[in-house]
Amino acid sequence: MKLSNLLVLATDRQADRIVPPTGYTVRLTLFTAASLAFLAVFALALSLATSRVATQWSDALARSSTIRISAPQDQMAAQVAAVESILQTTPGISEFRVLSNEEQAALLEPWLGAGIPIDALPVPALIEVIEAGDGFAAEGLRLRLEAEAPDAVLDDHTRWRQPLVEAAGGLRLLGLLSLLLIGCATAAMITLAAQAALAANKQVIEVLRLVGARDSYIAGAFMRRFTNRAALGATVGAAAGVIAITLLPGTRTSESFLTDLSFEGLGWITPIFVPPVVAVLALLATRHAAARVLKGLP
Amino acid sequence: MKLSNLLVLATDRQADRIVPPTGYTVRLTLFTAASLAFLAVFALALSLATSRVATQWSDALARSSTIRISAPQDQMAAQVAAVESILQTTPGISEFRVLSNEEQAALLEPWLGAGIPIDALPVPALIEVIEAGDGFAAEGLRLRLEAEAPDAVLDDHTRWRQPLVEAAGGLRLLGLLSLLLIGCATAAMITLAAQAALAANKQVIEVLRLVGARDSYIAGAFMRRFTNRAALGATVGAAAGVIAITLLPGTRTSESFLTDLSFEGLGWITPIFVPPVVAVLALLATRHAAARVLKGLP
Amino acid sequence: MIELDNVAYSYGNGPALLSDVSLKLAPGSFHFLTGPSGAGKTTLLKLCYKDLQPTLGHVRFFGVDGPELSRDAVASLRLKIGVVHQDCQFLDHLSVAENIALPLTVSGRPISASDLDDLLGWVGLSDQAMQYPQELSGGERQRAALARAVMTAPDIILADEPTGNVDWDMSLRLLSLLVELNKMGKTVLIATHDLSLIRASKSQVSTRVLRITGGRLTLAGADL
Amino acid sequence: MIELDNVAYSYGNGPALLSDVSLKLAPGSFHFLTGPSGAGKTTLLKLCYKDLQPTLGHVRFFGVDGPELSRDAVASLRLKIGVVHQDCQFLDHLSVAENIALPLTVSGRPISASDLDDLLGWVGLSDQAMQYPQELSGGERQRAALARAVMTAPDIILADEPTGNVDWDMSLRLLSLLVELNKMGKTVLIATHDLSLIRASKSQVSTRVLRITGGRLTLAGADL
Ligand SMILES: Nc1ncnc2c1ncn2[C@@H]1O[C@H](COP(=O)(O)OP(=O)(O)OP(=O)(O)O)[C@@H](O)[C@H]1O
Ligand SMILES: Nc1ncnc2c1ncn2[C@@H]1O[C@H](COP(=O)(O)OP(=O)(O)OP(=O)(O)O)[C@@H](O)[C@H]1O
Ligand SMILES: [Mg+2]
Ligand SMILES: [Mg+2]
Repeated sequence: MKLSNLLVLATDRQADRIVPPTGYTVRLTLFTAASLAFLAVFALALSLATSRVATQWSDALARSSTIRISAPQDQMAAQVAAVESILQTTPGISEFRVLSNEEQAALLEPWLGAGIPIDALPVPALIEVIEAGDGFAAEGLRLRLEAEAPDAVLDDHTRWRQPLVEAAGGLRLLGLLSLLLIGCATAAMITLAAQAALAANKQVIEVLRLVGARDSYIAGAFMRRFTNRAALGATVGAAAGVIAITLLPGTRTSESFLTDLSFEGLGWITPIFVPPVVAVLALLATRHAAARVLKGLP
Repeated sequence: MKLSNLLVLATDRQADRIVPPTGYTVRLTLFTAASLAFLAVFALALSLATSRVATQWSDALARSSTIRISAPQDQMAAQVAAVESILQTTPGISEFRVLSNEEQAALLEPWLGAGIPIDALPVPALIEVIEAGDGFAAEGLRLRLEAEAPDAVLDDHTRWRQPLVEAAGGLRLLGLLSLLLIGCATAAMITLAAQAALAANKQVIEVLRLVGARDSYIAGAFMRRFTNRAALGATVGAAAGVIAITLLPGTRTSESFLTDLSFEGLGWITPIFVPPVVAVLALLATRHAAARVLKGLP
Repeated sequence: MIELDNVAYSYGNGPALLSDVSLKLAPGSFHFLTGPSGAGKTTLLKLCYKDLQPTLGHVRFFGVDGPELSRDAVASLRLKIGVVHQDCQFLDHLSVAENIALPLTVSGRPISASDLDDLLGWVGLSDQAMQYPQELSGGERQRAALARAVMTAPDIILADEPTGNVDWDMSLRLLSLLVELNKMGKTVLIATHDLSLIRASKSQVSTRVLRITGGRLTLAGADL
Repeated sequence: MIELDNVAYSYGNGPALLSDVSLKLAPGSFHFLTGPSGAGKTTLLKLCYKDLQPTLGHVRFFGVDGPELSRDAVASLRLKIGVVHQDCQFLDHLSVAENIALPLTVSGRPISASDLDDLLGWVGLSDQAMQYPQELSGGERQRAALARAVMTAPDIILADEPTGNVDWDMSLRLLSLLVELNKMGKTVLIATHDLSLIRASKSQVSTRVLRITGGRLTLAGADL
């Protein structure tokens, strides 16, 4: 798109009267833009929410690992110390701590009942490891543990995590897919609305061309009108979408974050981009449709 | 809608020539119907998938409970037998079984490590209970257990289950919401397309009225044309939607059912209902729009 | 068959364009309607085929007062009144022949190919029958509009400037078609500004010449 | 200024409607174009304002061959040639006055209110200036079209049946407007089937009368 096409938007408002001001083509453009902006905001929210969920899941699952040391009672303290010193020198670990007896009892409660004499049991020591940054290299850590604390077992939860990470990836895909679909539908509908509008105004264009208007003058007037209308419609639609999302029944609880569509943080800014995108689409579509109608006129 | 309106669809094909056969209004109707049917099929699939997921989660989670008996060693056998006889007479239970030592060891492994001497531990007995039908009344069972096996504790997993059930309900809501939104957009766009089409053909309608055509004749011809076009577009769109869903990257694994959009079983039939619904919408919208244009003509 | 009884008409809230107009189109009569451009000829004709409702007074169609006609009755009425509109409008996607036969099509009546051919020949459009309306010249459109108006063999023919865009020979030819129909008992009303056409008709048929001036309908004298 | 050089024209693949037409519209000349309905008068005019391209031969505008003009040059050309179209088309959402001033608006030229008033008065549309085109009578539309054609003070005026729907007095009034413009040096070409109009012009201006018959352009003799 040439810059002149954008500049034309700012100038020569007087010429706009040559485009019929009302009628169903304007309503069509307005409404199409509005409803698709509304859907786009929803899709955007869905996409952001699924992406957020996916990230949270992967993070939460990937960030904690457990090292279990089932050493004989007399070697226990030495091996725990060895593991601790290994962990201290392993990059990608933000913190680790040995679980207390109470914590271990709580973990075992569903299977062993409350009030088990944890001290009397030959329970292994459990060390919870929280990753930092990109995490640590599990294989490297395993090898070092094997060498220095033979009874320590690293459980990085891969087995439990895999399906959930897959599900999270799938969710993310689903969100992007919705956004893509709505985007395509928007583009197509706006194009079609522009074509319909220009076709409905074919006679106006004919008369203008016959009385000596230049192509750029005619196309410019139509582009301004329909781009403005599309931008207006999209703004209303996007605003309605944001309001609707805000008013959605608050399913927000710490556990059911999956179903929470509302925007978060910088996410609130994204709907602002919907109207300009729709407007640029309308601009291009109108320009194309106008060029096509004009080409048919001598 | 009167029956005569549907009957008119089957008769008098000859009159259809009075409606301009081509042009952008027809393309508009076709494309609007097609793209919205496509989106509707997606929303339908999403809605069915989320509903399925929600049901599966609730089911899977609700159907298994555990009874833990931490009785002194000598009372253990008696209490287990008592619990078994209670369970046998409790309605809503499909099966139950006492977990073997190996199974219990497997459950404890993440915390206690492999090869623990399970026999030497004062571990409680675990009975897994699978519900049937609508399930059992947890409170009643609890009271009976308290009376006859004081050391038995019923854990119906409510604590773990609640957030997931909530999430499933939220998912279901999200699916229905998408379907509703697309449905509203479809209705609005079809109405608008019909209005645009009728407005574009205002002159045709004027001429017809002036040469002596009855309202029902004019409206009938337009209704047939646009209903057919909408049905055709919706069929193509729905078919494309089904194909697209079938071709979606197969994320189908037993664990990631969440992200699987494809239809299942009777679900495959539902997209068939999209074109008729769109057609009926188009019929009503065209009838309304035609009546409005005709009312303005003497 | 069409009676205007003390009719007045004004567009919107404007001044009365027509007032105190009384007119009776008796069966078999032949009228000319004349008056300067903008006098209200087209408006009067529109009142006669119920395209406009009078502001005051009554218009009776075959004895029935206008407002008492249902919408379907108006449709049937339009089949009994053939109108040549000043801005002859056609369906652009149908051929000239199909457009001329349109009143028969919409009323579900059979179309006689030989009648259609005869009519096309009379108005000189045999060669243009398969063209589309937008491919016609100005005069050809007017002739097609006249053909469409008489296609249903209506009881009354209202023609608004049917010769405005055709040459003199063709004007006489169209006039004689209308005279012919009048002799078969049809009622004819022609709005025109072409006084020579009125003069030319004098030898063929007995006519009444009406004139609109200053919103009043008067009978023009022998000064034509 | 407009020269047709052995021009032939046929619509689509049909037979040649015009052939071997040569015509030079010299500055300051006054032409009438006549011929039966459907002869090709409108077609010839369309060739003269580059709405149609000749099938054979050349049309030169102010010395430049048609195909060599860019699209913007065609737009400028249309401002130098005022055309009264037979099917006068307007922008329905603009008032009559705005429609008449439209050629000035689209070329960004200032609109003189007094010029517009004078012109409206001359064509008898002072009262209709604020109406919309669809609220005009047939004759009023033609007059508005003529007013729009002369609004830009073009070098050449091409008028297609400008008096087809107006009464005789108004016809003479419009003719004298065109004669007036011709005396100011403008070139005028009027297509009409109204021979009395041609006769009436004889006393006011020296004209050439062209006739199209059988696809050929001939100079009509003194037999008019
Ligand atoms: N819809 C309308 N709204 C307002 N005024 C109108 C409308 N239609 C017509 N008029 C005005 O009413 C007057 C009479 O119009 P009408 O078409 O009846 O004239 P006419 O006698 O047929 O003229 P002509 O010979 O030019 O066709 C005109 O001055 C016109 O401007
Ligand atoms: N687009 C077109 N396609 C095919 N044929 C056409 C087209 N336009 C005009 N014609 C034919 O060309 C012939 C000449 O048309 P034209 O409009 O030039 O006639 P005219 O001399 O202006 O007649 P009138 O006096 O009736 O206006 C007519 O017979 C018409 O049917
Ligand atoms: Mg009139
Ligand atoms: Mg012509």
